[in-house]
Amino acid sequence: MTFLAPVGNDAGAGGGGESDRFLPSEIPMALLDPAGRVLPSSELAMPPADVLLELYRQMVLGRRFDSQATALTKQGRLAVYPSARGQEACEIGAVLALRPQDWLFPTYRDSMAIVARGVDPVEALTLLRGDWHCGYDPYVHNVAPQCTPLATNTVHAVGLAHAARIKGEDTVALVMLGDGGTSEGDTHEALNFAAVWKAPVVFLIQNNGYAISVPLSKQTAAPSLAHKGIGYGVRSVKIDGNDPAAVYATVDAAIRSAAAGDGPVLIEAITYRIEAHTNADDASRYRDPAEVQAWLARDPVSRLRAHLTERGLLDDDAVAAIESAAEDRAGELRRRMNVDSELDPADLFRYVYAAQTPALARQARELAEEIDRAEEQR
Amino acid sequence: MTFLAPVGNDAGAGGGGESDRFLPSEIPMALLDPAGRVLPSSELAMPPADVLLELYRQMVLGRRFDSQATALTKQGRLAVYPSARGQEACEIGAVLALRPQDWLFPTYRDSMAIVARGVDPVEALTLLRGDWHCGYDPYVHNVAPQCTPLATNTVHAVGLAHAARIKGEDTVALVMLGDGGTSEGDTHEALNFAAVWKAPVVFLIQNNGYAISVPLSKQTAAPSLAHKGIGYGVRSVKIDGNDPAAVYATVDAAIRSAAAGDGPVLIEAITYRIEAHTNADDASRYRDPAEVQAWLARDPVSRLRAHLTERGLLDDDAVAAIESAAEDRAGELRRRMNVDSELDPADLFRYVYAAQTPALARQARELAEEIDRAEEQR
Amino acid sequence: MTMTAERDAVAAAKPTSITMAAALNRALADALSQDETVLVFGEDVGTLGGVFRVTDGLAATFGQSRVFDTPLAESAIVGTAIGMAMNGLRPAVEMQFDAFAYPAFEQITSHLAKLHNRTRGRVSLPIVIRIPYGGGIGGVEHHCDSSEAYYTHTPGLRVVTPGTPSDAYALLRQAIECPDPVIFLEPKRRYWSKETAVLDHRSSTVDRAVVRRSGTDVTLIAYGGTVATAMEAAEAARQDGRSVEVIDLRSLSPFDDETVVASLRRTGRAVVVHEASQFGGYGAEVAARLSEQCFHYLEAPILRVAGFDIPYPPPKLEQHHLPSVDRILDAFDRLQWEDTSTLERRST
Amino acid sequence: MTMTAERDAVAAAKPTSITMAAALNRALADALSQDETVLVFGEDVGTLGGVFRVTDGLAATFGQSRVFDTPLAESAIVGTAIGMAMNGLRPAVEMQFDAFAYPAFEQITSHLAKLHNRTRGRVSLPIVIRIPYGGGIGGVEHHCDSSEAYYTHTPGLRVVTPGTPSDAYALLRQAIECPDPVIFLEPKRRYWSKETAVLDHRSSTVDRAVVRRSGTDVTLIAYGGTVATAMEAAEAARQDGRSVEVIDLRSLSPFDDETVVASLRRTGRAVVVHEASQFGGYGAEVAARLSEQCFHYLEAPILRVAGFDIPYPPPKLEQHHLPSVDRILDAFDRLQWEDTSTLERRST
Ligand SMILES: Cc1ncc(C[n+]2csc(CCOP(=O)(O)OP(=O)(O)O)c2C)c(N)n1
Ligand SMILES: Cc1ncc(C[n+]2csc(CCOP(=O)(O)OP(=O)(O)O)c2C)c(N)n1
Ligand SMILES: [Mg+2]
Ligand SMILES: [Mg+2]
Repeated sequence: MTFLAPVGNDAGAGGGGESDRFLPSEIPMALLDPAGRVLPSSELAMPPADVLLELYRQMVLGRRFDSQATALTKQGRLAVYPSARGQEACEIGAVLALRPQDWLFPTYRDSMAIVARGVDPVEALTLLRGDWHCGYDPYVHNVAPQCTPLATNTVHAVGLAHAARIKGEDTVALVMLGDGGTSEGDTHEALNFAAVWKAPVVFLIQNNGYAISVPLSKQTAAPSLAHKGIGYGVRSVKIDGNDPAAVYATVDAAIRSAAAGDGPVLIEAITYRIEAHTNADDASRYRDPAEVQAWLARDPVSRLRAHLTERGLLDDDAVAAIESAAEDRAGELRRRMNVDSELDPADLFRYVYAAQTPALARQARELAEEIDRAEEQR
Repeated sequence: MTFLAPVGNDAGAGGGGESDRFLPSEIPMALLDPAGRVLPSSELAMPPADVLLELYRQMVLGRRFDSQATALTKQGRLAVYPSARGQEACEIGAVLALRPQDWLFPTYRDSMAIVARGVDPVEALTLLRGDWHCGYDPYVHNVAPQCTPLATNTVHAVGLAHAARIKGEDTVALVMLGDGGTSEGDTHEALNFAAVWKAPVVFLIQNNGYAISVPLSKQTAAPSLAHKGIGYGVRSVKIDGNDPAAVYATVDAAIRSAAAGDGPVLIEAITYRIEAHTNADDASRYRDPAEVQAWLARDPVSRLRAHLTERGLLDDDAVAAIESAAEDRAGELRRRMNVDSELDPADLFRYVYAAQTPALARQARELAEEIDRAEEQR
Repeated sequence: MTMTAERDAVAAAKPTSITMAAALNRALADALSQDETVLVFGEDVGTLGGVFRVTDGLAATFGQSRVFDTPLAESAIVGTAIGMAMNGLRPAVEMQFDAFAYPAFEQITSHLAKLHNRTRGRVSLPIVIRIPYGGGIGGVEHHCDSSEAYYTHTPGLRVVTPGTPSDAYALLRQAIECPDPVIFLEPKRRYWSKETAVLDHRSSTVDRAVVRRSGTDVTLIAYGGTVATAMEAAEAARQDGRSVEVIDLRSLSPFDDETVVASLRRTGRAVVVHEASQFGGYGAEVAARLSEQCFHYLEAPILRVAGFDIPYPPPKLEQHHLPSVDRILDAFDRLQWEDTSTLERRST
Repeated sequence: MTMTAERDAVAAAKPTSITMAAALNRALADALSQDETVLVFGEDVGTLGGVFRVTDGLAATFGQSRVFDTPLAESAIVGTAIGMAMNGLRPAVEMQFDAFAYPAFEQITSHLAKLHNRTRGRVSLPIVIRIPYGGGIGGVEHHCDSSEAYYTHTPGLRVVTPGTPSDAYALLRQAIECPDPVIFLEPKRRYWSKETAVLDHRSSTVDRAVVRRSGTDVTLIAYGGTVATAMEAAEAARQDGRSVEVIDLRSLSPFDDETVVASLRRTGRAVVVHEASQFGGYGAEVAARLSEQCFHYLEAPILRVAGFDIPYPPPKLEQHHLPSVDRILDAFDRLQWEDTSTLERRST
């Protein structure tokens, strides 16, 4: 039954023969079990000891940063904060696997990743503090602004990566999205463009089981989110997103292969958000505390600590030192965030266009006069 | 490595185990080879003789309708016409498999399908004639208006089908789209909603190898378009779209299974458009005439004729009778289309809202007066 | 359903203190209970009851087949609503925030607005798209857009926005009963504002503006979130000796020329106020059509008090962007009062 | 590149007869050859040269890595253009028809328009989105929309539309050079209109309106597809003894107040003409801002000659919808000429 083959239209191209290389494994790939024990026969390469130690250190710093940010919402120092507690393996594992020239396209939830990439924490929190929409210069650490409209950053990542290829630069773009974000049309369009263009992009889905209150079962009926890849000809991997070693190893391999010209990779990392969607959310309305408990037993930080301790790479002193460094940074962050930020209302009119239009100049003047008048009246 | 299973979050649900049932066969399924010979060991059930005969008859009528419509563009009787010549197996096979209560959601290219469904050909051509945006009452034959913005009808079909289920009605929606249309975000969202809702929808992709000038290789890097299904948990089939028996059998089975509550089905039918994209297009700019020749050898109409003749179900007289009926209908259509349509400009204001607003009533009056004045001046 | 209706009638007769969010919730509940073709769906509207709790409790009361969470895709939410309406249902869907309705823009403009017209009236789409809009709640980027101008410029859509809890109830009930698609804009910063009122949706009509306060010197035109600001400004202006008539448009499209023109012909001066950027904003249409219809009655140009022509500001700067009482009072001052005597009144 | 530039300079100096489509093609070709960061992509723009042939031959000349066909998805076309611009390229992308840009609406409003502002100017998006817009070519539904009001109400975007072939060349070159995102609206029914002109993009600036014809009695404001209609109307009005000044706006956002206000203060009367529906259309902004700035100079209200408030009509009825010369002349007649003497001129 080969009659379709010889015809020139490439409509019959492909065929299921090579399908398998696009499909994820049945069971999420992992390197460490929840107790930190090395799992046998994984396809993944265990990262070297120094990387594991750095992963651990950054996860501890990240978690402390995250809890500090949540605390700052209670003190009214942040407008809102979406915590990534429980997702540290993804946040840190992915970022550490990036090379300096690579780009990170984070979402609102990925402040931890941004800080791990080197962005100043106060600049990282500028958005959530309510000072400005993005506080850092994207070009300093190759970090795009945090993206709020879901999945819209996926196409940006594809464009940036494709541009790098056109320019002959060795740059990979890593874009983060959630399980909910996979339902948006942009995700589909991005995967498709990336595959057709063979753009060096890594899509990292942090499947934390919920889109605000909506559980995965209402989000998709697919065997897994990683199964979407084959529909675009994108190689896909499903991993244990609470295993920092697995996240690092997978993203690292994906970046190498994307950089080598083998096209995009889709990674589904199974994880869980321990806190509510944001400080403003009430998770008790839609999930059982027992579920949270079960996931606490799979904690990524203690998993890696157990592994490193077992291997003799980490002792109590080192753990304490890292924790104290995290504490110092948190204190420093608290101190800096407690200083009222100085904002210039004229900024509202400064960056709308490259050069201020006459109309905006006039509006800026009007506002300045209004503010002056109001101050005089005080 | 079962540690992910017991956790309450359904994030780990599914798994590749059942993946296979979602994937299409490697080679397009078919019942008849291009010469009309029955292929062995197909998974599809050969339709009964009367259905095959009706398929043949409708394909001949459809093709003649199609060529008449193309001719009408040359005489300025149609604003534009996108021909489906070569795609008759899909157009007719799909429609004949529909039950009366089912709905058809066609595109601009599917006039032939609409007519086969029972819509008056002049009403079917109202859009392309430039008289109105849709000429038929969708509720008479359960045919949605022809859809121009690509893939936007996929979500309508899902909504209609889901509504039927909510209301306890036994209705399946069949939505047609092209290979190009699969790249739009709406297709993805529709497949996902349909799967999550288990809505009785059949998605029929007519993969004719081109989206205007863009070949499939620039549209997707997937093994096949049918491979998209698994990413939503939608069962998918790839068929020879120039085999009318296969199209009928596949759509028929899909409708039964969707109606039985087994959820949506995605069908990729591999076919080819023989004419240019529309009469306004110049296909020589982007494809080789040899390619067209190769596909002519796989013609769906002669394929079924050969099969029926071989089985003694059709003889020269019957063929001639069908052709003459087709000729009569074409003549009738020509005659009716050559009568100038009477259009009432007041219609422009009649259907914008259920009840005309005062502003629109005023605008309608203004236009009527303007037309009167212009006529007086003549 | 008779019993429910009776109970409703009794409940409705008694004035109660209610927030706008609760009034909207009541409207949805009453519509769901009185018409079994009404459906409510969207992101987080089921189990959670919506991020603003407007759909709180509805899934529990009416079941998951009538009030449910969808996957996260706005185009599909609107698109499937269209399919459902084609099949006889009346979906009232929610877009979680204003800017998150943009992915549905094609479905809204190319289908929702046009399908009735496309089919010469054979297909009706009695769909309500609820959109919490506007700022003033300290929301970060994309959570505070005012996009009424996009929708009001799209023929085939009705666009409605309530300024008070009782209107929220009445207008939402009427929007759900309306055979046309309705973009229902909920001024999110008024969700928690209270009013003591009888909830009733028969006493006013959705497409008429309402005079919220009578006055003789200037007509102040507001809608949605700016109605309360306008009322405050009118009160403050009274202390300056100016009598301000406040009109709450309620229906942005169609526009109620009659009510507004009558007011302006009496006062001779008008200010229109909205949060959205001024350039190409809804106030432009108001000013343009009133200037045309009331040309000879105008003592001063119609002024617009609107947001600046900038992306919505971050939370800590939004107070500079939002139309304030002061800014409205300033606009009053610019209405050329001193010139009145020196100018011929142009009314004939 | 020096050689090309020289050849261009020579070619440019000689007036040639050219259609708007060809002028746009030339602009793209010249931009591609003079700046290697310029890219052209979209649906069918490569091999086919675009459905209107505006990109004809560019893929062959500049190669598939700079001029290429994309998969069929407008949101991704704009979204990837954003990513490319973040990485130093200057994409000039095509939306095949006006209504088919709506799937990209979220990318346009939430990112393209805002990213520069979001990052305090650190990220620039020098992107041009070419959109063939408007009707008059007998196109079926969705192929004839005029959606300038959606874009002009979106701060952060520039919106430009040429009325003549030479402007098409100049404005597109300038749009591509512009550091801001530009929505470039091409009046598709003027694609084949010809002009004998020197193509040059340094002699005029994209954000200034141009007086296409001087006059003293009334200012007729047009843009894009209605410029030619306006010129015809002005000529016809001359025969009625009326001297019409025609202004071609070119840049819809920002708006060139200076040029237009100066004209209107001289003439005292204005008509603005566009194809898009009147309600909430771009003409509303023009009328509103001019009424405010020229209040004391106005002899009559500013009138709008625009499309009706209906979905774009089918081909056989579109002539009733489109602003015609007659309709513009009618509007002139309604400019209250007879009242002039009885009214005090309000200018001081
Ligand atoms: C286009 C769009 N629609 C809706 C929202 C509102 N919203 C913000 S977060 C969220 C849930 C996202 O879930 P997921 O993608 O799983 O990411 P997570 O929050 O779990 O990290 C929603 C609906 C949005 N930001 N953008
Ligand atoms: C949203 C949208 N974008 C662009 C177009 C313009 N357009 C009309 S048909 C077409 C190609 C469609 O190709 P395909 O889906 O394969 O269907 P076919 O024409 O081959 O039947 C394009 C780009 C459109 N109709 N809608
Ligand atoms: Mg999630
Ligand atoms: Mg095709």
